[in-house]
Amino acid sequence: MLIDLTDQPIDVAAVLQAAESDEAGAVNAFVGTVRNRSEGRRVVRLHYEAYPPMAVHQLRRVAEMAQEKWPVLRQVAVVHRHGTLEIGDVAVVVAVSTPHRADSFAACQFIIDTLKEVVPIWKKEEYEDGTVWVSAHP
Amino acid sequence: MLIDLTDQPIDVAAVLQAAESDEAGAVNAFVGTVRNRSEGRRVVRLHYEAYPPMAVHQLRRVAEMAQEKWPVLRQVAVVHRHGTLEIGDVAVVVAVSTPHRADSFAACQFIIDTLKEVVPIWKKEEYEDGTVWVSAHP
Amino acid sequence: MINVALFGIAREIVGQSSLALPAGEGQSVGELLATLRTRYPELGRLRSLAVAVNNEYAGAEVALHERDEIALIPPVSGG
Amino acid sequence: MINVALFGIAREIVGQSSLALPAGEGQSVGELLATLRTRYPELGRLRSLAVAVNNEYAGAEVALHERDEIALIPPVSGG
Repeated sequence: MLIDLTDQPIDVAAVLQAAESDEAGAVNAFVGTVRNRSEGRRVVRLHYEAYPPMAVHQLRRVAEMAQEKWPVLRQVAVVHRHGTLEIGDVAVVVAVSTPHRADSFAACQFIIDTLKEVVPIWKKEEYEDGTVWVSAHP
Repeated sequence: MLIDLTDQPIDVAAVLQAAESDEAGAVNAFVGTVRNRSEGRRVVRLHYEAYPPMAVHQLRRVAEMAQEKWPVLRQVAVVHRHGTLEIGDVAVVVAVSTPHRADSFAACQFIIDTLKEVVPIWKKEEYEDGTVWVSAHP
Repeated sequence: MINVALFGIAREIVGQSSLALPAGEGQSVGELLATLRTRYPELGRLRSLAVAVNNEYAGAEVALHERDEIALIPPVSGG
Repeated sequence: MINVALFGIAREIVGQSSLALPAGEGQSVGELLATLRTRYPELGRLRSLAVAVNNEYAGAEVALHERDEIALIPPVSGG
């Protein structure tokens, strides 16, 4: 299992490689990148703030929950970046391997969906005319 | 759109990069690798035979079908290898980008599922004591 | 004459990578399949057997012409 | 005293990255949240507000101790 929170650019290929296994023919990977638009507004850049010890702990818990739900899971790799990110930068990579492909899609989607609900990382979008903490208000 | 059939090792990172887009925050990628077991038998290596012009044409059609089903799809990249592959080698990479993540999972899964049904590529598994054309017989 | 390209297990069953047939033996896709199944009974034991004409899957009623690129497609197993 | 670490919009609302509170103002997670919402009404307008104790989310009834690592968790938005 590879779990990491980093303020450096993420090496996507290395994360995928960490998820590969000779016993598992299917690797599914989700890569979250910084979009140039959000709900119709032009985004200039993003700032990710993290609560590092809890973020790493919760990333690991999410990976462990996936392993419980999919005992066939062979490898799990999750790396999240924090700090200031420019358009096109990679913010998060989740990669999993399973013997058969349907499980790899389901487990990867579970991990990114759950990560977004529980991992203490906060995204502030910067526009040309201001900033907003994403999803902070109803 | 990147569509390729190659007898050389696939550069997974390059395929993912081809799928990235400043307009799309979500990239989903499926990587199929050669497993060391298949239905309980130890696999030594795999041989993929392709009908190249039709395989490339059908790969392109599958990608176009995905673009029709998911008009939000920004980029599609599909690369399949043929020839002799060893355990752990990458046989296929599918990568797509969409503005929101659920679409990226669904579109990528549609492409690999449909590819496996229609693209004229044949896999022969080599065991220590023989070979079998996969799925040839009922 | 029509030329039929063979791949995978179909190539192994026939023992060669293409077949040249007098046009009369395969005027349509359905007739071609019937001819080949009669001549090579093992083809009939496959999970499926399709014919591609000019890179597209072709239904049984499709007529075959000498210039067409024709291929026999046993069950695919890519990915 | 208990120390509460603050992040994201909660840090901006309070105007500092941690708060030290007399233990009496937050003997439980629920009491801590009530105290903070009273003192900083803008916290009450957030979509959610949770408390983490030693890296785990904690329910309202959990008791707080001086040595605990306590953090206020506004709506997360990673990924």
